[in-house]
Amino acid sequence: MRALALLLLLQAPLWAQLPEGFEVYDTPGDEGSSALAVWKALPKETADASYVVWRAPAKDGPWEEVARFPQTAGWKSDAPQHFGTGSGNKGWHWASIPALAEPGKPPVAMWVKLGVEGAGGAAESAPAEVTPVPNWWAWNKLNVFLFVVAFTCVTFWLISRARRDPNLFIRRIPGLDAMEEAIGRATEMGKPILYLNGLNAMDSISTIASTCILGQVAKRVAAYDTTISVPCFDPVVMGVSQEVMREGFIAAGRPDSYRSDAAFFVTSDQFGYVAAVDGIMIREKPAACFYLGYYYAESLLLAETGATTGAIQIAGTDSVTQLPFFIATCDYTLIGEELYAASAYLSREPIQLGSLIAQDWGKLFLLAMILLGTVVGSAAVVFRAPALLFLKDLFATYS
Amino acid sequence: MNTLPLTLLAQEAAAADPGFWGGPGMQAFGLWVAVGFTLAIYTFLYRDNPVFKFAEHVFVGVSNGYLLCYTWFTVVKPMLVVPLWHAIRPPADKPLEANETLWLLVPAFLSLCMLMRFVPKAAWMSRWAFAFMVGTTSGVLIPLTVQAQIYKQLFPMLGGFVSRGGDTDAVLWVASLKSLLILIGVFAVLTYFLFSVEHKGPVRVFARTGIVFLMIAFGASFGYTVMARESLLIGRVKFLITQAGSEGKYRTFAMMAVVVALVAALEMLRVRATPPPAAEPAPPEAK
Amino acid sequence: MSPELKKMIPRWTVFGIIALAVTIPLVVGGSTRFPATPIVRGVYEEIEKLPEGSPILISSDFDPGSEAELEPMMNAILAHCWRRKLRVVVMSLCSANSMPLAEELVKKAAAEHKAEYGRDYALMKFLPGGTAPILTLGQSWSAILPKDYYETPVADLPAMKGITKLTDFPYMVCVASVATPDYWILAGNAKYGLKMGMGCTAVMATDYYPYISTKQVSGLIGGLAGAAQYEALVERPGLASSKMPTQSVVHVTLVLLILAGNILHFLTKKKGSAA
Amino acid sequence: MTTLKRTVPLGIALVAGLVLILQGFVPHPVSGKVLTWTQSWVVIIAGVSILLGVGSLVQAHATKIHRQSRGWFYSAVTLGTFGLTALGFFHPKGIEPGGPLDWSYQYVMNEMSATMFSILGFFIASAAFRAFRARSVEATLLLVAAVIIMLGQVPVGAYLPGVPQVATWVLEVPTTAAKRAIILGVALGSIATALRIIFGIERAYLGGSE
Repeated sequence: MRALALLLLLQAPLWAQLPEGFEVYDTPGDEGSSALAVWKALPKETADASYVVWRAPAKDGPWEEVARFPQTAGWKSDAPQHFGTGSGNKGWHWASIPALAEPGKPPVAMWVKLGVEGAGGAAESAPAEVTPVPNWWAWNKLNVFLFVVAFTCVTFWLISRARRDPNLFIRRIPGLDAMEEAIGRATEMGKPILYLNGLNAMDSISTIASTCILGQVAKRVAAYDTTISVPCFDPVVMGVSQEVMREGFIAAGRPDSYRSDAAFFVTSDQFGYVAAVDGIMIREKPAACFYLGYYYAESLLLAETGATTGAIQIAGTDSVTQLPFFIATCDYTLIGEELYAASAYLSREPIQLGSLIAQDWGKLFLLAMILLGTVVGSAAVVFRAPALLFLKDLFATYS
Repeated sequence: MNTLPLTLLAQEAAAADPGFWGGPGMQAFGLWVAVGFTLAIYTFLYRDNPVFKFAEHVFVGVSNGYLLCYTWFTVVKPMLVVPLWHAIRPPADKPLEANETLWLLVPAFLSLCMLMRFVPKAAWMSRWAFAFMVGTTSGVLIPLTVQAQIYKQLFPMLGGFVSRGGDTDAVLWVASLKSLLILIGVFAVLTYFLFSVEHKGPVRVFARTGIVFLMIAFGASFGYTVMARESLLIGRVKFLITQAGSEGKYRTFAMMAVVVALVAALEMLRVRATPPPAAEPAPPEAK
Repeated sequence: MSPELKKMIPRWTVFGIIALAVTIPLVVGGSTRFPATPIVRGVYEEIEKLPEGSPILISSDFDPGSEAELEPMMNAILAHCWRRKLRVVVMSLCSANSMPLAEELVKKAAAEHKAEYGRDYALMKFLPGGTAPILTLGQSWSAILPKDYYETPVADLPAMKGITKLTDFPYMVCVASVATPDYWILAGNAKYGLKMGMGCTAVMATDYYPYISTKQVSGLIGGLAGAAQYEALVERPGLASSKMPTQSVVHVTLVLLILAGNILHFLTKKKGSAA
Repeated sequence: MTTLKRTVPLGIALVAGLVLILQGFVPHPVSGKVLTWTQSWVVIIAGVSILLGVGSLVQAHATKIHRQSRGWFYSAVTLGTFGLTALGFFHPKGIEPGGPLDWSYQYVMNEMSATMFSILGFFIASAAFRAFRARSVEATLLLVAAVIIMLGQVPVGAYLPGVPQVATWVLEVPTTAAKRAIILGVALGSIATALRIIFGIERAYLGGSE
């Protein structure tokens, strides 16, 4: 049987055709770990026949197979990270060839050849040389880079505008107005305020935002002469909270009433923390509980316990999963980015408000894109004009 | 946790030397402790009481002790102390890669800065470490967020809402309508979040629509979570049930009797000790 | 009775009803089957597609608190992987407690499937730091995980053969009770193009629906219901399926409680307005 | 002194931030190394800082015991159990199975965590009972969506006509839309906050604005 197959193979006229446009080049925008091979599809391709790609350290071998797939697979359009989403991808195949050099070691040249294998026979292309080199710039992330640059510029421009004209309009955020009220109420009742920073570490934007708000809260707490306690989940956050509060008390002109043990560490175990904080709530009966930052499952354990003590509860989180629980149990809830806006809103500093408006510009840009995309994109489908899908190309992320 | 992993652990422990802590004695004792603390925590459902308070304080103490050791064994020792020690005294079989290890002096220095918080006069040095942590996070986050959150979420909305399919490649009305509603929803909710525009006129209409979408979404997430929360409760109740039978040496019943008796006794003491609540001024009612 | 205690009565009633609704069906017992949705199939089919002997990465990102919800899911996925003869590599980004738990669960499942440590699966150490370790693993596996959970060099493990960086895994599943799927999506998928599926607690599931429509995540197993569906797919009814009757009772009870609450609310309101 | 206290940290944040933004666009292995290193440094610093937390804890409870203030007995419980657990450090097995640390993790921490977590099963019910009242249009929407999804989640729901379909629709359309919008907003907000930090506009974390 094997002999027969061999015979057939030998007898078969070698009309296995080689594809056109075979080309090998260094993968752009990578760390030098691979090269790309591309070639045009054959006029007749079947799932039984395969493309094979080999690599070798020298022109005459030894050859090592690095890719093999049926002719009906491996399209350029499957790999927008290398080739984009343009219509030029039609009818082209590609393969990625791993570099010979170890990661981080100097680049090494290699030879690559393409083969066709199928019932009709086999054929191989002439080898081509390529050296995968590490690149210094990821051009496929240009759209991301431009967004970052543009957003930074807009932010700075709006900040400088805000400096010139500090009377910026910011709509009311009821949850933040209520904070002031809650602090006042705590003062009247002579009861403490409980402030939680969330469960993320200092390297989370929500926690950073929360400590910034704590600074503003501390100023008011100092001015009203109320007590505040900040049980912390993370030791670094505790340190930052202490710094922030100290400065808040200094800014309010009452450095002497600042107690460094107002922010204290509980434990970094999620439910140990909850048990302890719930205990504090039940025993100290704070007049107001602020939950600002990132929360996990403990949100409801905290807020529901707080609700039974009769405290005013104000929450703010960008943790989408926990928002429903805060909404159900708290008096006010800052939703998502309102948390980030809070510090700017409370501080009323023009610089901060300027960057808040930059967020709005970002949203307006997104709204415009969605609107444009809806109109143009729908037209593309209705009138069967794929060229109109250009917006998708602009915002595609190639990773 | 149910009994299966414990029996499995027991087999394994038998293969290796179980030692005192892995031995059957400590295991059985552990289960008594586990059942006791489980019930003690549940007394919080009744109200705050000394039994819960005791469990809570044990919880905080044990978790801190464990986490301190854990961090040492998994982070500080292998990532900082051992490499630095090897830089001072290279082990015989490993030549020193000095230039790489010496970089560890940076986190070592910043860690020291952090610990300066213990010295009130030099506490400000911790700001250097704060700045490093906060700065690096912010930097890493910016490109990633644009790419993975903004662009990736925006992308599917740029192809319009009309979709075609089927044998005739006709417009799929139901799917298209669904996509259109999603688009309207995203548009409305984003409008609701605008800070610098007053919610008046057409903005108000969109913002109100946004709230409708938000409320449905929050309700849905709440409802969706019920199952998750109840499964945890089911898991715990299952544990108590397995420990209630003869296999579990009737631990649940025994501990339940102890915990209930303790709570009841302490409650009675408390009621006797405290004056009637009318003596306290009534706090203003929270809304 | 003091007014303070009187205020607690509705709460105690609700707690009591829930306790009964959970305990009674558990004592009675039973099991239900749940047909799979396309979203759950998204994970199943990707694993089904992997050739025999492929490595698969599982990020076991949950701690004991969520064990009850995620253990059945983890078991079903592991059963599937070993049935397909895949090499399973388990790691964790979640917390100090997550890796000991993963070890316990995986070993238990391995014993059941006769999977051998080192050959059919490997356990890695817990990596703190969110996206940071993923970013590093994408560059080089050995940079932060040169040794496995038991201090064996990774190079000595047949299960880790050919793995030098994250993308050497054709697929990964993140089973999480915390926000680690965000990290995997952000750093693993967006940065390195790692193909991934995920399983998570029901509470988190809705958050990740958008990532399914953007195809960043191939599929999602949500909570116990998802696990029950996966168990049906791998034809291995287990923990999740057996918990479904209790879930049904609790859900219906809760809906009735909400209805009762509303009726009471409107009755008292009417009384209030009439007075 | 102000330089050391204020300018240096701001400079550190600026340099670290800018370098890592650029890192995101540079695929070269050198840039990979920068990322790996800085990230592992953050892990190390966070690891060492646990001492800060423990210090704060011990100090707070020791003061309570020393002053014999109310509930000092419980502070003694915390300090005592903390000390006992930390003694496990000297056991040759460390945190490996078979040592005292693993035992206390398994039978104390693990069990109490799971129990505390499971209390949510009760709290979610009492929160729903209390908060889900059809007071306004918004509250009614919240209520109805929650009830539909609750029923759609369990096999029982499959027997109620329309419930599974409506539940899927709610998750696929309004929920997807709202979450997508929140994600977009949060993304913009976090970029804006990150920029404020890198460029020293937001410096509260260093203690105030002056």
